[in-house]
Amino acid sequence: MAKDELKTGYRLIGTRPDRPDGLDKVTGRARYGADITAPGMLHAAVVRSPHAHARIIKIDASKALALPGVKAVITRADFPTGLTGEDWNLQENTMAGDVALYDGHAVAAVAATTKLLAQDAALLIEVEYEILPHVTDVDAAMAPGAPAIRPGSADPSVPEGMHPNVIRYIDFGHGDLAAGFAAADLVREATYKTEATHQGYIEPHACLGQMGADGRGEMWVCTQGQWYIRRMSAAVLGIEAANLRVTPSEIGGGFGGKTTIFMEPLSLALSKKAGGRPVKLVMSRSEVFRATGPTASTSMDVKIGMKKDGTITAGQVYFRMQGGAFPGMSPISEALQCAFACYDVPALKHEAVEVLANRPKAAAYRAPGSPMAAFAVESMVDELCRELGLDPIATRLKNAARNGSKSSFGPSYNQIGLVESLEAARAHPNYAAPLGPNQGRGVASGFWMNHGGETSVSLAIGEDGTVGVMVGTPDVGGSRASLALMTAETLGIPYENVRVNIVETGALGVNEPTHGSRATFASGKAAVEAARQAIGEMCRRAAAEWGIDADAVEWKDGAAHPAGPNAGKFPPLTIAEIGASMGSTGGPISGHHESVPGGVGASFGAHVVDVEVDPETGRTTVLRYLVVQDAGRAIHPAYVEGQYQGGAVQGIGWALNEEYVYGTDGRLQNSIFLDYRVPVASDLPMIDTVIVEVPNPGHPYGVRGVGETGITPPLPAMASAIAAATGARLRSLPMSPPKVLAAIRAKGRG
Amino acid sequence: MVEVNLWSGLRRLTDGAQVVSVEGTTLREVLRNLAVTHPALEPTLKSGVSVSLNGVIETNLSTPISAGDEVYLIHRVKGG
Amino acid sequence: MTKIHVSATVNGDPVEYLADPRESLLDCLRDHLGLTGSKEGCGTGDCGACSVQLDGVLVCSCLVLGAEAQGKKIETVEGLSRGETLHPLQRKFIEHAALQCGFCTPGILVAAKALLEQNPDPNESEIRFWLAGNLCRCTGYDKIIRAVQDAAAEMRGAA
Amino acid sequence: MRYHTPKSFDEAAAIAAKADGKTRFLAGGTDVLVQLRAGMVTPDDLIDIKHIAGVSDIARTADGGWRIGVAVSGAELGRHAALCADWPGVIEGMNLVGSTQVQGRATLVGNLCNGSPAADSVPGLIAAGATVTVTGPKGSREVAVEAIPTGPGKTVLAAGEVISAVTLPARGTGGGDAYLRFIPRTEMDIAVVGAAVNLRVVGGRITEARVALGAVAPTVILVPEAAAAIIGTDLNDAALAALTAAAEAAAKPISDKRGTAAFRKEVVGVLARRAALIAFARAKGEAK
Repeated sequence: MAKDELKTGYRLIGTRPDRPDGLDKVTGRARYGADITAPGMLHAAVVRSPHAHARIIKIDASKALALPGVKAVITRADFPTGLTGEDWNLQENTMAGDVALYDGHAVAAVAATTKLLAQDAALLIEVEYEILPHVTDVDAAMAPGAPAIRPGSADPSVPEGMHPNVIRYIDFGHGDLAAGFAAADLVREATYKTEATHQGYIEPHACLGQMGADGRGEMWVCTQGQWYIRRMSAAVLGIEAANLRVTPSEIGGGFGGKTTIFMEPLSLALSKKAGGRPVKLVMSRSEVFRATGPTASTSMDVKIGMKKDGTITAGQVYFRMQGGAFPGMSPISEALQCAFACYDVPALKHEAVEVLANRPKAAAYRAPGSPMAAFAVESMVDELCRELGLDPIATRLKNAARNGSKSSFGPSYNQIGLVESLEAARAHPNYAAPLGPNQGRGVASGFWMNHGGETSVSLAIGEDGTVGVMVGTPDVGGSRASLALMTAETLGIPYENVRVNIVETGALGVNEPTHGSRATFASGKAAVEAARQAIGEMCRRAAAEWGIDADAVEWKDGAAHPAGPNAGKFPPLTIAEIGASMGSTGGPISGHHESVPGGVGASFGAHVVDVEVDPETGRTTVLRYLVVQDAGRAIHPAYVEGQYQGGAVQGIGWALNEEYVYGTDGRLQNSIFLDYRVPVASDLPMIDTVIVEVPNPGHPYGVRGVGETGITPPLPAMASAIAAATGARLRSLPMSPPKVLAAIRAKGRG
Repeated sequence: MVEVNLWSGLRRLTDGAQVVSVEGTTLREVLRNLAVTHPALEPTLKSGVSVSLNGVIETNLSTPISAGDEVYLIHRVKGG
Repeated sequence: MTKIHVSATVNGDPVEYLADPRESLLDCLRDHLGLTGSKEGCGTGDCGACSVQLDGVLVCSCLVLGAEAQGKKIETVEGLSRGETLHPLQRKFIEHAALQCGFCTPGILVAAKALLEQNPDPNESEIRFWLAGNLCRCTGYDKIIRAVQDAAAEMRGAA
Repeated sequence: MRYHTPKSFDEAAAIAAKADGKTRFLAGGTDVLVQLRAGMVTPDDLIDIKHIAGVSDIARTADGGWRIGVAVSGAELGRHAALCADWPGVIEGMNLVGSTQVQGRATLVGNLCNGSPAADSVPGLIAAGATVTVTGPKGSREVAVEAIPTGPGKTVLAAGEVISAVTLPARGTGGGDAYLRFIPRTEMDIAVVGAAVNLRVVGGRITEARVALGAVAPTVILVPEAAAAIIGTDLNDAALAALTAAAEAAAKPISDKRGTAAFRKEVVGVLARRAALIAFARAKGEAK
């Protein structure tokens, strides 16, 4: 697509129509995971390990099975053996084998005729454990003497001499590091830590599974990706993917946490054992916190050199990240890729290790790895700016990654909007707002690479010229609206004439989930291509009708027109007319596109926050908050703003109060929303937004994903604002009041 | 010859080389030849890598490539 | 366990159900009456997704026993609209894009309605504190607050 | 689980006295249902006391105090203008419990009987000198609120005993009270620290005071030393410093998921001082 086609004079793109699923969602009609029922349905409950690390000696379900109405109990013995690699890990996490690896690890499950009966039966399943030593902290897990959680699981990349809990090592970099640090006027290094957080979607995981003795099954489930659920469930249960049909319900938030399986195969296994009766399984909130996929927790060393004029001469990071008792779940690659992505630095060295600990198997959470990396690097950049008396935005602009500059992780950047975002942040009135006593301002930038992924979209013209679009990416935040806008724009028809349907696994080719900020980018790109294909066919129908060459027909404003005077004089044939006659002109008209779209547009943003800190209690109040981010092109600006605001507030929560708190017994102590403190409405001001548009040449309408970057800058921006307000730099998240107060007191003494 | 930049995890499969030169006029040929010259890379290439061609993620294996193009194999990263 | 026969009024309609004494009103609404608009996000009164009005009082239906509803009037999200006419809050939530996943939306709509019944002109802070028990993880609350303000303004104009 | 709806406190006490399993009284249910849901406590007998006559009433007592029914919700208390004018500290404590939704159900007595040292309504009640009526198989007695909790989750109530009313003393002239708590967010948290101050001012000087602290000991504590620090003063800086020191000295907190001991000890002094200033201003009619 040539750049000049990225025009701004769109009819629909950039407008803010009502979302197609709005009515269902404000009336309570929309059906989420737990809202689905089926005739003959049973209810399931899961028995979970109360220990962080324990050998399972014996499971006795006889008392449970003796209860009238209890239909099936399953343990790991009911699953196929012989799985390897990630399939084995998924199975192991679905149901513990010999050893329970974390507090909350499933060890048995039961299906019964009512929810209460299933819960009663679960309490009657007796599990005998031999408690093993455990470790939950990332640094402790790699220290000498820490219990080895899965000895022998380290991959060959790990340098010799490291603890067996260190299972992966990566490193990359460029330039002459020593020369870079030598050229700096100021070199600082420090260690930063972040605690694990949870996506905190309000809808607990829920599914309804049915599987017969023939291994054919169906599932209704709240998920970001029905094909992922299908593939993973089939692998865990040893059935063929095509025999499992997975239908996504509406989804009550995911943020990455619903891109994988946790308990879904249990419903199928229970159903099979209960003679094929459908089994509903809904997690409690406590189960969600204990046994789904929080983020990694981290410990990160950062060293940066800067000249007096703000030029960054060299940077070095060493990240340690634990993502639970399962390999591959700590986003070390992502974190390193993001660490210096906003900067053009002559010499960089990145290293990271993945570490096992007795915690649940981490899952993706909005820009996985990037917020932690930003906390470390952006905080250190701010520390240097403060020490050298430099403006944080000017310094970032001085070192900013630009079009064509070599990225910190290798490839050159194409068209990117970091500079534009920083400039918009600097120009915003929030950046000049006066600050009072105990108030401070923080700035940070953020990055996410974004993702294309396997994509398959179909589109069909109706008999009245309206259009149905089938997509495979569940709508987590308004993507039906953005996809309908792009489709209608392309076809030249009203927005209301397009209906976007999220379909089940039997209806399309494989789609990756709604993750990686890809739904509007990838499904959108495919929907546009599918629409163009349908336009081609409609032009051919018109050409045949008029007896001219298809090349002589052009499509505009929802109708086929003769392309210029030489093509002949015919009145336009509208999409409605073509649709009405298609049964007699060659049959149904549809468009289809499938690809793994390239041309992904990288995403950059800059945040500015003002806080006030109570010097006597350490409590932080957010006074104003600004999100600036490059959207490429905002298809439905209201939902783009929504992504910015939601991401920023999740980041604020991560910065201030959210954390997994483990006791010395390795049990999670705060598995309810009372104690896992996500931001509430009264904690926040309005979240100001600026949508920067540097169109992505890799998308027909210039879209770059907007979902993830917004969670990245708040962590360091909040830390820098608190430092500005108090003079105390916090290098450990969350910056909860006890820690802030202690830091203020330590500064007073020091 | 096309210079292919590898991410660090692949280096132990290429005897430490971070940049390897490979024959090929399309992305497909380059990846195929890479697996021939460095057989240890084959499983990783098969399981899926992202290719950055001149700063843009390229998924069309038939895309022509010539000497001087910037080619990076990068870890496939998805997101939340 | 002996179940308890309960007669109540839900969204103006007489209903009857048999409640296990351990079941919450939310369980009864969802599982016995098929009113799945009210959601369970936590089961501990911390998220507000199950908000309903019980004899006009805003409560978490997960913190009310089904048995306690005997003789009571219950209003849920399903009762907000009148026939085809949406409540102004419902319209404004759509117009302002005040929902993303929509899971917290029923509870927030019910809570906001209860607010406007007793305070037709709440300021931003009053709305934020009233809704502090309704968690939303998608929106950052900004557009929710604006939608409530706009609906309140429209309702004041209409009154 | 059996669900009972007695029509009198005597009947309620009789059911409880006869029960041989776990018994819980149900008023607002905002703790009982959470415990039931979490599988922490599944009572064999659940006794709903909301069907008893008078439990939803707020009435003036003969001596000018207040008698509050055990099923009166926080929201109802907050709407009672005369009660709020007399005891703003007590009511603001209760109104900090939970969300708007929880306020529609939660009660003073429920908050008290849950036995939490962090209960937001309890410091205010204790500072106010409130009492509760305990009804049991042997009749009723009046007990000071500070005597009810005996430890986390524990109360002095014997099997078959139920609290049947709360009584606040007459406010009198020159009185003011206030409650402050510390939480990391603005709402929805359990108090990390709480402090209530109730005092009387005559001629610009404090003549009476009671200070109660929450979440710094196994129960909410009444701290006479903190009160003594401000009695006889005009709440000058020296008095405030003495109050702060006394509150800190009385605090014997633990470190847990909600806060560290050091943090609690320091902040309880801050809150006691701030609450005293508010109570003082209220007593002098300078604040609501």
